Amino acid sequence: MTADAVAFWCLAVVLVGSALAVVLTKNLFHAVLWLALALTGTAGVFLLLDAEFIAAVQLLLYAGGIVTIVVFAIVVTERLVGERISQTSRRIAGGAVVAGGVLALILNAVRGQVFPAARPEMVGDLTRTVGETVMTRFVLAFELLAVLMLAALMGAIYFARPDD
Amino acid sequence: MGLQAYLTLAAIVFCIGLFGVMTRRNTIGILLGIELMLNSVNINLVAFGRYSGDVTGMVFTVFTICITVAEAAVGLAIVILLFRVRRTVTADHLDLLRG
Amino acid sequence: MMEWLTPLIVPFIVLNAILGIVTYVTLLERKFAARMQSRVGPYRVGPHGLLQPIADAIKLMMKEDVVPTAADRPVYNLAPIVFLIPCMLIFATIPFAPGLGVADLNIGILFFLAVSAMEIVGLFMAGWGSNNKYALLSAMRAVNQVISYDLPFIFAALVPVLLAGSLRLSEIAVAQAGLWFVFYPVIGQLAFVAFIVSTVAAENRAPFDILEAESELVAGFRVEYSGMKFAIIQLGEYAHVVGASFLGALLFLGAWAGPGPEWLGPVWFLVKAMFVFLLVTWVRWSFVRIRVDQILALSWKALLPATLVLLIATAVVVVWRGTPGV
Amino acid sequence: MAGDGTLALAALLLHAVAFLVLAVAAPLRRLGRPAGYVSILCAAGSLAAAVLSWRAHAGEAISRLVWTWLPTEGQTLATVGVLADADSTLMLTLVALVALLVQVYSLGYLSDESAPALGRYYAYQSLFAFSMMGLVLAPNFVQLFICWELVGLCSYLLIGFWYQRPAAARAALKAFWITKAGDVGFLIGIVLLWRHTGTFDLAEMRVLAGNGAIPLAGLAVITFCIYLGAVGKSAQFPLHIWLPDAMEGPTPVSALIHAATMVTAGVYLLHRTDWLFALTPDVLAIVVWIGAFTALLSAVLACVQTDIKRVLAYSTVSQLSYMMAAIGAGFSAAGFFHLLTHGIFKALLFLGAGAVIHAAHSNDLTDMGRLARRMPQTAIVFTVGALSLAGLPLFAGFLSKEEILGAVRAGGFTAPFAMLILVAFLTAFYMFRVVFLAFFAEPVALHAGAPVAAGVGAHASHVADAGHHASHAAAGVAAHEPHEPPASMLLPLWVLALLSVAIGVYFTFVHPEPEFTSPAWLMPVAVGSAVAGILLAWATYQRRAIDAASLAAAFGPIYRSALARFWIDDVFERAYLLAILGFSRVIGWIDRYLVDGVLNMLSAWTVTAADDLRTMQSGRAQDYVYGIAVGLLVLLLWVQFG
Repeated sequence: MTADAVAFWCLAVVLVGSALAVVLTKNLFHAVLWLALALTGTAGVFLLLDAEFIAAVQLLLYAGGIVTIVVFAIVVTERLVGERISQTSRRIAGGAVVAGGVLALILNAVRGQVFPAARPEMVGDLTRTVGETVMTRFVLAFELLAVLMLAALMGAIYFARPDD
Repeated sequence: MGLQAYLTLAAIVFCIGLFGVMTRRNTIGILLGIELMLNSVNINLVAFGRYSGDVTGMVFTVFTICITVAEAAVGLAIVILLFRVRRTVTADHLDLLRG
Repeated sequence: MMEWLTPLIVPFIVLNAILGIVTYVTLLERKFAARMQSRVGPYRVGPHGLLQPIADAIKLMMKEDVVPTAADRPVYNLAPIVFLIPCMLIFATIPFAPGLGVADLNIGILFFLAVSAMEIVGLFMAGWGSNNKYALLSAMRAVNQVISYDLPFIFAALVPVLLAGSLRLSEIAVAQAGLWFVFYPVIGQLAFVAFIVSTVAAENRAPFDILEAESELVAGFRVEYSGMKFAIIQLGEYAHVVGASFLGALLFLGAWAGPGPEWLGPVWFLVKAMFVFLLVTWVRWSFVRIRVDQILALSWKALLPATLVLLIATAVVVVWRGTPGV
Repeated sequence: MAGDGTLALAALLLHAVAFLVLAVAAPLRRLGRPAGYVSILCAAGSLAAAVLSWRAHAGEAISRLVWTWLPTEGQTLATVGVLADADSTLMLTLVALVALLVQVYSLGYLSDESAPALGRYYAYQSLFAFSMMGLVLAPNFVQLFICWELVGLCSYLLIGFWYQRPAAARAALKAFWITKAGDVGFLIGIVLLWRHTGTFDLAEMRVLAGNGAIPLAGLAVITFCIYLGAVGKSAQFPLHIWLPDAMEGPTPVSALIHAATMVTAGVYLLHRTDWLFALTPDVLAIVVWIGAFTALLSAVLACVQTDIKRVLAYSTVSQLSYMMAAIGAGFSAAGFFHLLTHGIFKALLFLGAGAVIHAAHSNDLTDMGRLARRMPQTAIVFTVGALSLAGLPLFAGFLSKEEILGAVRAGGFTAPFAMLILVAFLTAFYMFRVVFLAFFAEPVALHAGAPVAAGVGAHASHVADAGHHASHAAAGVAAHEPHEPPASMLLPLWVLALLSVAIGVYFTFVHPEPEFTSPAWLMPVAVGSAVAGILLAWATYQRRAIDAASLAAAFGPIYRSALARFWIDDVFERAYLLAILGFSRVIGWIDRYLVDGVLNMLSAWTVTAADDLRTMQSGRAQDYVYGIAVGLLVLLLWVQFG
């Protein structure tokens, strides 16, 4: 087993374990912390795929940003300190069957295909290439994204404004 | 590790997220499931990009992450607003659209 | 043998050096604050109080470790560690001299920012896990403040990145061989000021220390911690400040550049970092605490637009000059 | 250094900087006057840069400074940048000059505004100046169109500056939509032209036109479409109706946007692309006829207005049509020349009118009279402007107006030429009607025996700027005394007046080389008709030797139709109502009896079916996710095993 494979298996265990914990724990706050771990694990997977830039963005925005706002939402929607927040699940059996079925069929589809086993050599600085591609080939998508972000920002402000 | 391993991992995480979205009672819990699903899609994008030697996958991962952040911000704003109006974040109670 | 040992030895040395520096930085701050208030500061333990930090550490280790009954135990216990790890990881990409660093990533500064953003998770875990109103309020305030000041901090830090044309910290340092970015006309000074202000805020230090405002919140999110866990949180906080000081020295003050032989580089770097640290400390001991809304208004209404405009102006300057670099 | 267009770019960007600073730094903007100082400072710098740039490009020198924009795979779709040559830098200087003067003037004129409103005003002003300069310097049609729309937006914002007033809000909307109607044509024209020639770039296109490489088939449609844009912006018949209503904006805005710069954009566009229009003489003939007709129509309308700003607005329409006529006749330089001189003296007239409104707290001529005693300086500069507009020798409008008349005649358009001569007479008449009524004659209201205060009160409620100053009037109507405006308003007035005279004197002695020959009788006829107009106005309104009412009666039908604005606005309204309502009726019938009939039947079935199915719709988002997941499962099964 190479170092890569070891790292992959460790990350896979962490990722799947924490993902399961996210959907199964009763304590909502703990679920969010597990999500943070899952997101950090994903950043590790990105590192394995030589995408350092994506990994950093993942940490910065997802793990730093989303986790914080989720926590915020929990605190705002529950009483500040009081009883433990617990959340229950329903239709667990049905959900498990459907999700498991989808998983099995996807895996079946993945197994049937022939994929390249080796990674092609990436030339040059990947971060720089990503940046240049964003600014040239996908500049339109990039600008649309900026508009979307603006709209989301204004929408969030609109929702969160105090009642008049 | 081949591409297959990454795809399998992403599929597992995706289905776990799907399970969470279907079963959680708390709206915030549903959002957590959605985050997991989106995250697994990102793994797919980056893995495909890396194994085909094309940066498009990574570029779109950056885009997805940004969109997800926007989605989370708006989604949580809605949750907070819902809580303010209805005093609950249990998804079952939010059924104004019932036919 | 050496091939696989080297990647372990360097981090080991760096880690211990950082721990030493962080420990003694507390003494430096106390002495500095004492001078500002016409006191002497720690003087008893060792000559001129030089052994004081060690005495403090021993004292904290000996203390009883109290866990509140109502605490969320796993979260409460994990919080100091989760808090400390990012604070130590930020040193990973800082090159202390040409070639001397743990990992000189090509996205070095982004890594720094991303990892320091993770610190908030540990902080919130501490506030939540304590199951104490003061701690939770303090953690909420901290989240508010860190979210608000992350953006100006990033924008200010991106100005040197634009000027140097690289995200790699060593290249940013090298790019200042001709002119330290703090001396870059207009842009450099403004960015440095914005950097210092947002550093002070992001470190939750006075005048932005509402999260531990002792008159309202006792001691903030660490109110329930004692003994070794308290020591770890304290260590993490100071490590973060020192890390930010190193980053400031690297981004604006030319890193290891200085007169004398090459091996003096790390020393110069340390001196500059301590200069930045003292600057932050000076602010801390000079101003009164301001209100939450003032803090937020300062960030969103003044600092954020200003740094954004500064960033755009820098981009224009760089494009105008044709090539990045001084 | 100046030869490479950098200075022109600097002139452009200074305004952009001012706008960005004011837009981003909200605290500064809310301070009001300091925001104005920032804007004025940038405008002054811009003027200096523009003048230097003009000096550098006075000859044949042309400089292009472009950056690629919208790079698509393989090629560049468009560029942004500046194209500086003699014409564009001259226009740039005019824009910079008037913008600066208007901004200085506004400090005094809008001194009653609240500080945030004033800051907003200056932000708009800077944005406008930036967009206008971008339009003037545009090297291609894309940038030109974008700036074209931007100035339209600024016009909308500034007309609606007092947006609390319904009339202003309506006028802003009207201006926006009517110019948009022309802009649609313009946009279609640009795109068609791109398909026709394969480029947006003006310089490249000009080379193509010079080589005869532009196919003529279908070109007339394209140039007509482009002309439609100019019709909207430069207020040509039948889209001229927005300009008089635009007077709801503050007077300095009218001076800058609706007299000197934005409305001339259409003329400038045609001048800029005259080599293109030269290929389609039919369209040019349309331009002349519409120009002459609009000139006459609006001159008649100007004669019956009692609102001082509306007189000037119709006069602007009339003068713009003059320029259009010259361009249509094939001598666009004459039209451009008149554009420049008109820009100076019309700005002067508007600012002068603003000073009068500022003093009299009313827009209405009947509320004024003998103001020359109270405000002699304003009277002098306003008269200078009126003389320039009438086109008397030694004043700015003289040579340019004569050039236009000569151009139209040289182009072989006899009937339009005669109409324009008549317009020259009418122009002098209505301008001096204003001069006499406002500054020299006894107040009309006193004549009629009505108290002045009642007149002020009655008009203040519905007249644009008067409302703005109504607070003054309400404070003490009876004790109110008209007075000279403050220095910040007088200074621009004097600068413009001196410039008008200087230009007039210079061109009376230094005749530029004309592109055509005019007969010797042309100048006496032109000057003579102007003088006749002035004399008629003097006799009617100063001496009252001719009774104004009987004069009106003599032209009975025309007078009455002019009072009703020739029913053009009504026609628009009716046509709009008729078309929309008629169409709606037809659609309504179809909808009610055909579509609904079928639907009612279907819906009756649907309702019963839905009642049974509605239990499926739980309203809980998760149930739907569950459904989607099951659907996905089925789909996967079908794909893999089906």
